[in-house]
Amino acid sequence: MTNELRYDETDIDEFRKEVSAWLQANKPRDPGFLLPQTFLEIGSEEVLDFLREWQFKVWSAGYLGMAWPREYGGGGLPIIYQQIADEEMKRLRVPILFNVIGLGWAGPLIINMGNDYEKKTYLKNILSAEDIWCQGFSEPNHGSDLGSIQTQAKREGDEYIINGNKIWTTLGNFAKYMILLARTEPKTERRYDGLSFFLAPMKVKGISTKPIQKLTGEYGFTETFFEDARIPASSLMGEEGWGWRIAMLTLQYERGAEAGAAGGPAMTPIYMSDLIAMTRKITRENEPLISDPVTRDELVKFMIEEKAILLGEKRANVPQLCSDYPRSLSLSHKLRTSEHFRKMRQYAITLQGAKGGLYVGDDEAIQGGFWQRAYLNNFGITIGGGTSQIQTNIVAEHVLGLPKD
Amino acid sequence: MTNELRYDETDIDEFRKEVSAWLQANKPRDPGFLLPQTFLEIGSEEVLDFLREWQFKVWSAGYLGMAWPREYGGGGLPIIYQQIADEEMKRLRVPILFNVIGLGWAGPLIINMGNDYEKKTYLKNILSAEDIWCQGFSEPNHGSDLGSIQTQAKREGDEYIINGNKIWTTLGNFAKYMILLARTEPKTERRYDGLSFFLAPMKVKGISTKPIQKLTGEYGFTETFFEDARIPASSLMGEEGWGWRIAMLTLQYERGAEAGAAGGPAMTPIYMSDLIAMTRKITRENEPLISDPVTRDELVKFMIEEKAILLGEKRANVPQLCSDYPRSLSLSHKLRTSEHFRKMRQYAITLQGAKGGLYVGDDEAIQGGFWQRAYLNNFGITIGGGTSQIQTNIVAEHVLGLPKD
Amino acid sequence: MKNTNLELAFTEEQSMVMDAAKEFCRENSDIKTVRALLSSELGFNMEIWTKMVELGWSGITIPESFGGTDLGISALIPVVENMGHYLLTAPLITSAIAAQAILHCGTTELKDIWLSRLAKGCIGTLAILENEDIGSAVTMTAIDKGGKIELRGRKILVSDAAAADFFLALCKFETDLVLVLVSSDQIKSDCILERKLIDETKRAGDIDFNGVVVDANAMVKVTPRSIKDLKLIGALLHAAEATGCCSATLDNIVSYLTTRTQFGRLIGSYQALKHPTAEILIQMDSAKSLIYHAATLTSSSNFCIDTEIACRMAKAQANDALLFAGDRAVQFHGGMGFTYECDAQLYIRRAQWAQHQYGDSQHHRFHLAELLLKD
Amino acid sequence: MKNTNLELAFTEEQSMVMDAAKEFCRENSDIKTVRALLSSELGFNMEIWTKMVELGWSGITIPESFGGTDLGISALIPVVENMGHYLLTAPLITSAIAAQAILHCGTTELKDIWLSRLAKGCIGTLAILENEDIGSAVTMTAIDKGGKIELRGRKILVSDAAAADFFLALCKFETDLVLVLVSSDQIKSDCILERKLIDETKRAGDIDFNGVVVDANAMVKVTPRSIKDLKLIGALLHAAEATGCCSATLDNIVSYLTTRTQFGRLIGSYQALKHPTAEILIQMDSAKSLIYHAATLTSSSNFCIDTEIACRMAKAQANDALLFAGDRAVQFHGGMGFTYECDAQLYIRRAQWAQHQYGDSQHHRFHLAELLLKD
Repeated sequence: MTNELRYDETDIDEFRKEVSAWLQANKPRDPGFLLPQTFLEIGSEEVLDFLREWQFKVWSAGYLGMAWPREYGGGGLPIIYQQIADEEMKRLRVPILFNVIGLGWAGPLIINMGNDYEKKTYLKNILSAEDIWCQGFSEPNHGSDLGSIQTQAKREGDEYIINGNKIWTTLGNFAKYMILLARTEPKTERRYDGLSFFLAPMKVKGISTKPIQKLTGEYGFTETFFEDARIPASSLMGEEGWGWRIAMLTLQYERGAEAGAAGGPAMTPIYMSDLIAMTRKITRENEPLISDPVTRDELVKFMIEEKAILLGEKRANVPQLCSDYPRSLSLSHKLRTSEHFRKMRQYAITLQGAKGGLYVGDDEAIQGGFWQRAYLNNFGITIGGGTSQIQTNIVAEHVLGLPKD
Repeated sequence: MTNELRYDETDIDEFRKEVSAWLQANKPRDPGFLLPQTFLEIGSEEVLDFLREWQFKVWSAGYLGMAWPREYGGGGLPIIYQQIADEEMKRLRVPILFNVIGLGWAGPLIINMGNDYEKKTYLKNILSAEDIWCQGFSEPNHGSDLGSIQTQAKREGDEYIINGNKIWTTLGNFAKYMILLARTEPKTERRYDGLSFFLAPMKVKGISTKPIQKLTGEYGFTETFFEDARIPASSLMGEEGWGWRIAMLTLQYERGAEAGAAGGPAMTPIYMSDLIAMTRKITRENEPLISDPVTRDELVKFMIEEKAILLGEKRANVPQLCSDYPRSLSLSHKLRTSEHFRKMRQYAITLQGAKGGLYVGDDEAIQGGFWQRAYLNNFGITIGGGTSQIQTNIVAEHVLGLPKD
Repeated sequence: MKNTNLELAFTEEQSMVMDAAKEFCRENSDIKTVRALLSSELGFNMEIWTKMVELGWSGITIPESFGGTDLGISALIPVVENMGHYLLTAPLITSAIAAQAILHCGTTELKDIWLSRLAKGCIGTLAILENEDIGSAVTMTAIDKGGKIELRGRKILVSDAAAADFFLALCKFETDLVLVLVSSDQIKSDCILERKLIDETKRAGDIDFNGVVVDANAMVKVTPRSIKDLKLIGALLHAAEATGCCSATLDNIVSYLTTRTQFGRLIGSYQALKHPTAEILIQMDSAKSLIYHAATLTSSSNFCIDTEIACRMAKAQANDALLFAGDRAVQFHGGMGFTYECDAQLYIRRAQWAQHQYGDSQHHRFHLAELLLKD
Repeated sequence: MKNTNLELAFTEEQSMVMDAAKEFCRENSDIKTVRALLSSELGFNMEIWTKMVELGWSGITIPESFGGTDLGISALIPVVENMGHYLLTAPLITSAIAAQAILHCGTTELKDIWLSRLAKGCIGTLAILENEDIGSAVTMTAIDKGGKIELRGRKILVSDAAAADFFLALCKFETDLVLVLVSSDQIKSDCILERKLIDETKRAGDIDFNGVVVDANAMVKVTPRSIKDLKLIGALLHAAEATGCCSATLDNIVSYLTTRTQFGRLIGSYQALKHPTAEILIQMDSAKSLIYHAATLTSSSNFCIDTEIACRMAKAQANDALLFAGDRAVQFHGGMGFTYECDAQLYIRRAQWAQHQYGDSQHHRFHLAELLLKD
């Protein structure tokens, strides 16, 4: 990227003020529905349109894709600017920038290894939210084991014919493009070798999606079916057989602007301050819940955990303080945060008294059922991308060197 | 046993009063040292003599071995009497009856399958505590897997020559006899087939013991070494090759008087009432600890767990209330109690403030370091007889039908 | 450990009721039936309720003189436990609590009329909550209006409000606590506001009683003690229902763990799944022991302190067991568990709802501390 | 999440001290050496302490004008962390707290004399506890006796009492709080009663100060605030030592889990052992992040509320991490873990002792709630 560009500390401070002012002035009003906490929670056109408009607005103001090349809709600035914009967006808790697969996966990939045609065709529309992208890695019954992908891509002239099934396609029913991992070589010695990577159009004959209803009752994912779907051969990224390597590469972009993502918060975190705010409005045994000593002790336990997680992100950048287990903080981060969130959100419902039984859609539900939905949706992160059980194995094996199962 | 004898309800009530009165009158005074909670905690002659005297006194009064045959020192009464005596001993928290391997394992075995000589030789002295018994099953490095026993017993004329090592021999340095599991046939198709069972004398040439210091700093176990030790061939119980079957049989006697044991409490349980009594004497933030809401909530959690465990013992006797998982309560009992005790004892130390750092032998330690010792000794039951991890596997596999690892 | 009450009995009658209930619930409430009722108005099938009434379950806690079988709360426990297991919804608990209220607080006249009706399947429901706090004071009032009684106030989260034939509203009358019986035809339909619950098998509504006028004989004076006892019965019945549900949750997990393979092994062979599943069993076993102990005490004694301790322990334990089980059920089903289609969602949602019926765990532990840690 | 202070810095100096400390502790405190000292009178080796003094560690928190290096508490943290890891005992924490007390509360005269001595390895110790409750009020008194000061009272569990060259006793003087400096030669040897600690590597004693008379200039007035700050420093230093010990406990477990086989598999391959071991790492990581955050605040700011929050969080987390690790270390070693010979006992005993140094977790959480949950 544009790391080599110089910048001035004063500029940076000025910039932070500028973006903060803009965000405060332009932060959308309450839309009348619960805003999605993550991009996995967009189940209706209404929500989608709202977020699309917001992303467009942020990009138009110049606060998205700031480090992407100017000729493709980016800002051509040092990444520090995007990082600051991201910090302010998180701090001010504006809505998420929802086109995550485009902004964080496909976009950086195309910048890094795409040809000029691909850059021109895709990048700007990812930023403007005109083109929504989705991801087609997981398949039914294969969990997150990419080696066992069954979807076939068969070359025929200028086209590939795709057959198979993908699952957990976030925004699958809204997306124009999919980053698709499919098998071009049915039999290879190593299971990963036969895979290829496509920037596949979704709106072609033979591709259909079926929304998956989440345990929350809402939508957000689809199952995606390919029945003799024909996509242009030019959709192939790199060469046949490179699929697994490219997929692994895209996973690294996830890590935010530094790694090449266009920026913007992909999720709105829920902090202990939110839970504490909740406890101020609830009554227990005729007293404000916040004055109950047992609840206070539990809240403090969660606050210690939260602070340790946030400080862990800082400590990970101080190598001398990570010398015993250098990969520990980074490899355990997903496990720690997702489990912390799970327990904290579950506890929030427990604290709500009789109103804890109410749900999203009830106007008496505490914060519109925010905590109930947040708890149930949180299983998306304790299950998706490797369950907490698998994450724990990874920590035990890769950090501590404990033997495999 | 003597189940078939008739008894009268009024007699029973009278008997309970009688035994209770006797125990209250004869319960030993504070000996000036911490009494052992279990028979695994006897590390000095002083403690041993004290317990020996107590057992002799209880037996002489007729409250031990009540259901064992009269001709061998028993009472020849229905087991209900022993059960009542046991209940009263537990209720009044008299010292343990320490000769547990004799009373609960060897004794019942000899009554069931011993010959007249064996009955005459061993039974009475088990009850009177004249002969102390120990158990020689476990070997170093083999955990609790009896199939891998290496100790050899080779027949030579009227004797067996024993060579090998046993570990975790409770009372090994004090015992006159050992129930010994050794291999008489080095190579058998099934690993258990070559084992034989002996009522082995300990005080012979070639048998030596080395006390094992526990993590508490105290003693209570030995390692036992056999170097060409010659024991009479008549020590063999049953026939060669019956060892494993007999060992399994003895494990069933453990379950108390009903199963044939002579009776008497083998351990003094520690209840939540003890912990609550402790909290009444401790100060925290200038207030009595018992008035601290967070501590109260924790104590109640433990009390719920304790009550559920005690009620579980009752429910296990109501088959209709165990119809879903008939073996659940019995197979999980050791796991539940030992883990409950571990957590509760650890918590007790946490509650003691600065004095929690004191230990047995310090006269300012709370209750003489009772909780510290109890916590550390408790690992004897979360590790011994199958660790909690193995117990959990047993519950999962044998009750729920989950697959083996 | 002095004087710890460990009574636990199970009678022939309980046993017979248990067998009948298990069979009935299994036959009448398979998961397809449960799911079909999720979007229904009342949440239950009136024909099934009629069958349950015919089996005598609506009269289990009602004396024979009023048409019941007088088997007591302890015999109701195995029924609601099985309803919990099969997620069979019917206003049985709701009406049983109303029956207890009338039985213990009602006048002879009220008993004559309403207990007999309840035994025959009439649906009554207790309206006590005014906000989220089960420990909060009553503010709804009943006022004397020339010999009649006029009500002022509203109650929230009244179970089966839409299906109920009558309500028992807890009010202040001058300085007294009273229960006022209001028949459903005295409430305008727009005064009942159906709530949206996280547990889609259940129904509850808020009721605006403002301006409702009833005869003076519809009001009975009650003591704080009798209201506390009613809440304890409510807690115990919901504990039993929750624990039945917990056992179904466990079955649901075990079934997945013994059939699904990953990385070439049945996933139940991984201790990371296997051991927490054993822990669910242990927690459920605890709840069950405490529930049947409490059930024993409800029949053998008249709500002594031991009964209160038992009911509160049972509810706290049942709450926590089901919360844990529901959470793990979703997690252990992996991607599947994240879908509405997977039954784990039914259990985790029930867990969130159930914990708040007649007191969450912390509420009960707070009161247990008062009872158990006195000087 | 508003205004959350997440400062975390690590200086060159800290880094150099850390490297030196790690090497020193590894070389001078192998387990054999540790075990040999268990039954010694002072619990530490005076030669090792002299070497540590020569390395300048006794003066790390002392200004250069008094012979120290003035690197601050933050530079002491990596030293005590490594001492904790290698179970190296020496009166470093004890004396550092005494140095802080004199630095913040002492008169120029006291500083001149005693800080310079401390920098040179003189051992000072704070005597504050009178019973098990760190939150309890001070009852020991200092009385004016014709210009001299006479002490009445006793203190318990004074760290390194037998080795100390002087004591700083917290007393009431009329209505004021004071620290009184008592040199060890003013205390009769039978007035120091060595206690028996669960952690055999540590030493502490009760001291009977009754009748001790000192000059008036040995007494300084202190504020409750300054005593609180001293306790926070004590908590932070012990948190660092405990977390160092936690990392050794983890190493000890990992080493057993990767070498011991059972049923034909390395036991570390069982998730029932593997996953809790990963949890220990996570808890230890949390403690470490909180400790170095607190260390950063002790140097960058003057004990603001954020510092107090950080120190309390660090100690609570360090306590809990080590308690968990020590407990699992014994359990996971199986039969071996039940012996005195197995090093796991050293760690589980340290855990019990460490949690009570300058406040257990519940104590700190109680005060954190006051700080964090204000209106």
